[in-house]
Amino acid sequence: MLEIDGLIAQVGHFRLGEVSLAVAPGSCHAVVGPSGSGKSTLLGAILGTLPVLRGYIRLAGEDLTALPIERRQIGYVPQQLGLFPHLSVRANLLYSARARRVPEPVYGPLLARLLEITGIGGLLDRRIQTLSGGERQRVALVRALVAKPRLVLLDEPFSALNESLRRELWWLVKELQQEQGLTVMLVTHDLTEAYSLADQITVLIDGRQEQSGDKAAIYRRPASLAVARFLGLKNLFPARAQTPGLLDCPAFGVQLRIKDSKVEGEELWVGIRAEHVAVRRPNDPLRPDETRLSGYFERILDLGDSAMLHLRTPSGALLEIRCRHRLLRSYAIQEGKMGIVGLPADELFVIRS
Amino acid sequence: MLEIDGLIAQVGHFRLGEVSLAVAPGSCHAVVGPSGSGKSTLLGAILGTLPVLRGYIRLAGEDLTALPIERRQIGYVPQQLGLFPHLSVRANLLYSARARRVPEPVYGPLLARLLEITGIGGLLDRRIQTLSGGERQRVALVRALVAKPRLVLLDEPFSALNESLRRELWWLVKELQQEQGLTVMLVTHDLTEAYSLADQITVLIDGRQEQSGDKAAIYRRPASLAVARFLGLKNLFPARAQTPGLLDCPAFGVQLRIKDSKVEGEELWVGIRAEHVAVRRPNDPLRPDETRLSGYFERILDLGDSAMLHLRTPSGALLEIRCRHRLLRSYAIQEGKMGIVGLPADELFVIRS
Amino acid sequence: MSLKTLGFGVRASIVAALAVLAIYAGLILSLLWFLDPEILRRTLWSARSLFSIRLSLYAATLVTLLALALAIPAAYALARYRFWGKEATEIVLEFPLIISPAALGATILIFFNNPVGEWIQENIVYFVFNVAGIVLAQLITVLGLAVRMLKAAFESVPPELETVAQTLGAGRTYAFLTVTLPLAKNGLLAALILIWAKALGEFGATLMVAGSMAMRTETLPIAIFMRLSSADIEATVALILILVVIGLTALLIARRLLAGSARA
Amino acid sequence: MSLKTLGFGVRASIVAALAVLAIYAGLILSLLWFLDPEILRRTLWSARSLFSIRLSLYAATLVTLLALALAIPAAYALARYRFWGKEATEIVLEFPLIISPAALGATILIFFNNPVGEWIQENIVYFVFNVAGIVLAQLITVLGLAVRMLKAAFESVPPELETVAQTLGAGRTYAFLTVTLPLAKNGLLAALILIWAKALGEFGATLMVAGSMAMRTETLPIAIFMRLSSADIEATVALILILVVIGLTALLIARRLLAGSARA
Repeated sequence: MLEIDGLIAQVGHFRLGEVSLAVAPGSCHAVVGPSGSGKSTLLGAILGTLPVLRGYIRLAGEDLTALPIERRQIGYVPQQLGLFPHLSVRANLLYSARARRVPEPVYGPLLARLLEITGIGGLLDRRIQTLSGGERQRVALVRALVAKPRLVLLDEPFSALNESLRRELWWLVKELQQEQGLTVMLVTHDLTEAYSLADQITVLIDGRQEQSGDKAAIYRRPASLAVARFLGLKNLFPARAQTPGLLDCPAFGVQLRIKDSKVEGEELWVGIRAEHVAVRRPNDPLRPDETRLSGYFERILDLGDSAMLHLRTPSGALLEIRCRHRLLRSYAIQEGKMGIVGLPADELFVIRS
Repeated sequence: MLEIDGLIAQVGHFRLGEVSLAVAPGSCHAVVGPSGSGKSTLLGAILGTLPVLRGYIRLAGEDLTALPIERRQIGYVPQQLGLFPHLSVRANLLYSARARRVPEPVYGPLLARLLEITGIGGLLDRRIQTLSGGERQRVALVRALVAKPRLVLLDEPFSALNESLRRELWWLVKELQQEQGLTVMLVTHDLTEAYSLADQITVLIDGRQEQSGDKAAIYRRPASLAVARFLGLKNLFPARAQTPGLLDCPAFGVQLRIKDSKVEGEELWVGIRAEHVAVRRPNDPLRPDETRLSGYFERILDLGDSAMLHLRTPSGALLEIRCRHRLLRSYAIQEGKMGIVGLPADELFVIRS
Repeated sequence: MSLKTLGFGVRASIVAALAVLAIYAGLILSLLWFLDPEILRRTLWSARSLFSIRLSLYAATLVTLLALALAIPAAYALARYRFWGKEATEIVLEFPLIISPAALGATILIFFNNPVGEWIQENIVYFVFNVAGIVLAQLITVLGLAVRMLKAAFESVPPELETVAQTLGAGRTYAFLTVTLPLAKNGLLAALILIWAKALGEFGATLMVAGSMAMRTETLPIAIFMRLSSADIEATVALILILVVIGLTALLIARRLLAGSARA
Repeated sequence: MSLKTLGFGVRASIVAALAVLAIYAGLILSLLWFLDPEILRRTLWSARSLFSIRLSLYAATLVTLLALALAIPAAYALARYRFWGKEATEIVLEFPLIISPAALGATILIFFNNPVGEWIQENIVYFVFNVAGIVLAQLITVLGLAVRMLKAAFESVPPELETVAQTLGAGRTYAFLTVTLPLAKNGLLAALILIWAKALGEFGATLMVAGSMAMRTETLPIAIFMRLSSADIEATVALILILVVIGLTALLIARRLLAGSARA
């Protein structure tokens, strides 16, 4: 169990604070944010390479800030992996055992199991330079895990790999985490990676902890405009709460049906994910749980399996829509043509401004 | 019109060849491939920074290899953008006009229009260092376009941006390309970028031109195992053509229904995209145009809006499936549980080995 | 790192670094013991000192200009092109750093004793024990450094920027003048200053080629040698301080310029 | 680029680079004009030359060991930590590169004329006009370079590797010995060789502090100076060639080591 409470840390003029979060044993917590958001500062504070100005970092109830790095028992896989290029794969993997004088019978079974899961048993006598990118990742993971860390810190470890290899390693990390019951903190700017691996997500922006919570919650209900923008949501419009279940949205010149009722008169932002906007045909029956909008398709980006559409409404607002590629033909969607879409009430989310 | 015919180029020990492709006027051609595939060598040959060993590069009928770089009239936006840090935005944009002594009345209207589309008119007196990443991209684009290039070469120009900004710039490039009728060659390792911007795609792997053609064709019908693997396709299995419309696939121990008929007895590979595998319920009616497989879900990666599933068949084969997140609940899909999927005959593609 | 983890090894290594600082700073400061303002003034204003200062400034400036004229194109070629003899040239550039200035100066002197050297001396310029010899000795000593520094300055400009300039219609020369040169400016200025200071302080090679002749080939370092030989400590201190002040100023300006170019 | 686009400017710059090569190579080769194998043999085997060679090798080796002992911890501190006086130390390291060796040597000599220096000479070691003076002069001359080179060697090892070693349970010293030192090895060896060669060729400071006394403080560079002063050209050439061969060998070994460490 990692607990961070009211943490403030500073590097030069950059200040990170206050951060409070907890990582439950055996779970994976992703810290996401754009570059310069404070991800690596947070990481340095946990790791022990940066001083903590205020607040606590506790691991299994023990105050980490009093311990030197080598006694924190944290497994660390940095972005560049940190493999020792002058040592063989075997010597890399046994580095912690030799540093701590752990005898073979103690680490042997775990090492054997990790080699088996990751499939790198055949690489032991190779030099680091001769390994492929994916092999290096596996060696770095095993090296960190064989030291039996109480917490595993992954700092964008897959960013140098191509997409297909990256996805393969996600599966592997997931498997390792479940089998070994690892407590993992993953730092990444890749949202897909965070969604794939994490149970909980913390969003850092400009050194502030903007949102922490279940990944589904962050996906569906961003807590602030900054988070929504970081998540790549383009469909964000100012609105004002009206009668329960309705929002005044001047951008569209209509009232939007929404699920949760808001305080009347409150100034808000309303948003919807591009993939949650539903394309409709003129003769589709009206549904009580959605708001219909019409407009013309200003531009279409064909992404292979799916497509991104820009719908310009008569009021001038621009709506981004993601739909399956086959819809383009079956709904006869073309640039410059008119179209109708529906905004499902339960997919619209609301942000207090 | 760019025509490359039988091109061979060499850098050190790396050899690229033979490459033959054509980019129609006003269209966008993407060159994709993993790093070290020869993308930048091809680019250097077109640009004029690398010598051509053999073959032709023609632009509008003119042999480019005989021209020095400055007379090729190619607009170039490299990965690092190549903005001149000692000059203001204005001086960067006017660099080509000053180098070629083009008077203001000639370039003025085009520049004004480009500034309007890209919205960087307010940045003219700024220094490059004070611009954000997205602003720099726009300045680099406008600087290349205001010189009225016959061909625009984009070398991974968006790779330093975050996803949301990157998508915004795709829209912009698309708009510029259509309005200005640009002929564009885009070099990228990002498949989504290639699908978004290009009409035609060429896949380079290890210095070989593996496939060239319409982006839909490459998406749905990769020509070789190397291309399929580069596209991230995991579902690839050896097969043998049987009676027309059927493939023997030992990995599943069943015959697969396919659309196109193959020569009997031929050794092949059969594949399907993860998102084309359909999840079925036991009581769903059998369809004549698909093959049903059963197995258990070995692992589930929750990606927010969608999910990746690994289905292990009784024959031991592993099938990767991508489905909408909401299916997980409505189909009661859980790790370790049994499941049924369908392989639609028209989504299975075949590669000659 | 947090202060609690600052172990013995860390502190010992910092002490070692500060010891290096103390050695050099202490040496320079110890000069002040013999510093007599009246003698300093008198030494500096004497005809002999003024001659040395003028000669040193003249020679160092001429050497810097000559070195730059040859080093700018040579360094650009080394930074940008591959050609026959490139590796040999790069090795030779480090010669003056590694070979004793005495050996270098002696080599120059001996060169003028062979027929080619003799012909040059009789028909072009007479170098040995002459001001031209000072210039030549300093030039040979600093040329390698000049090329190396300018090469680093040119290498700090991404070649891609020149390619982009060419795609925008600039010829090679126009691209060099409008892109490479302005961007390498700070590095070039820093090189210029350091080369100048290095030429100003050159001793071994100058002594060999031009000898130590008062009011003739007596540059500042030679003057220090001659005054110290005649045990005129106060005057020596005065001359050393001039050189130290010039050297330190040059160093600080060059560091600022290089830091500026690293940021840009 | 294709050969067709190789313009006049490109060719002129390559010619300039090759001219630099020709100047240095030509100077060295011109020595062969006066090379008489018999005199070379006789010069090398004379008691006086053997004394110079032995003295030079002894002094340079001792200086290198002393310099490393101080420079390794100092360079590591400069490469890894922030501390009070760091910037001043880094400036001071460039002193010996920029300040005349004559001024440096004179400063050392003058230091021993102040009360502290006199006390040191009377109670610890007598430096002036002595072998200890040679060692001190060379040490002061090379120490700055030694720290700079070792700092670069340590900086080439990513600090992240030390952090990873620590997360794996290694203490700071264990991490230094098992990760930093082996990875900086090539850079350290190259520094060692270049420092040794530089000490071997030191002339100006040595001359000031230890003087030129045959069979007493006559290092190789001093011997070149003395032989040339007595117009014994053939013997001078022989001594120069020894220095050039040693310097060139050191340079080539160091370049290979540094290239190796850049690849690793």
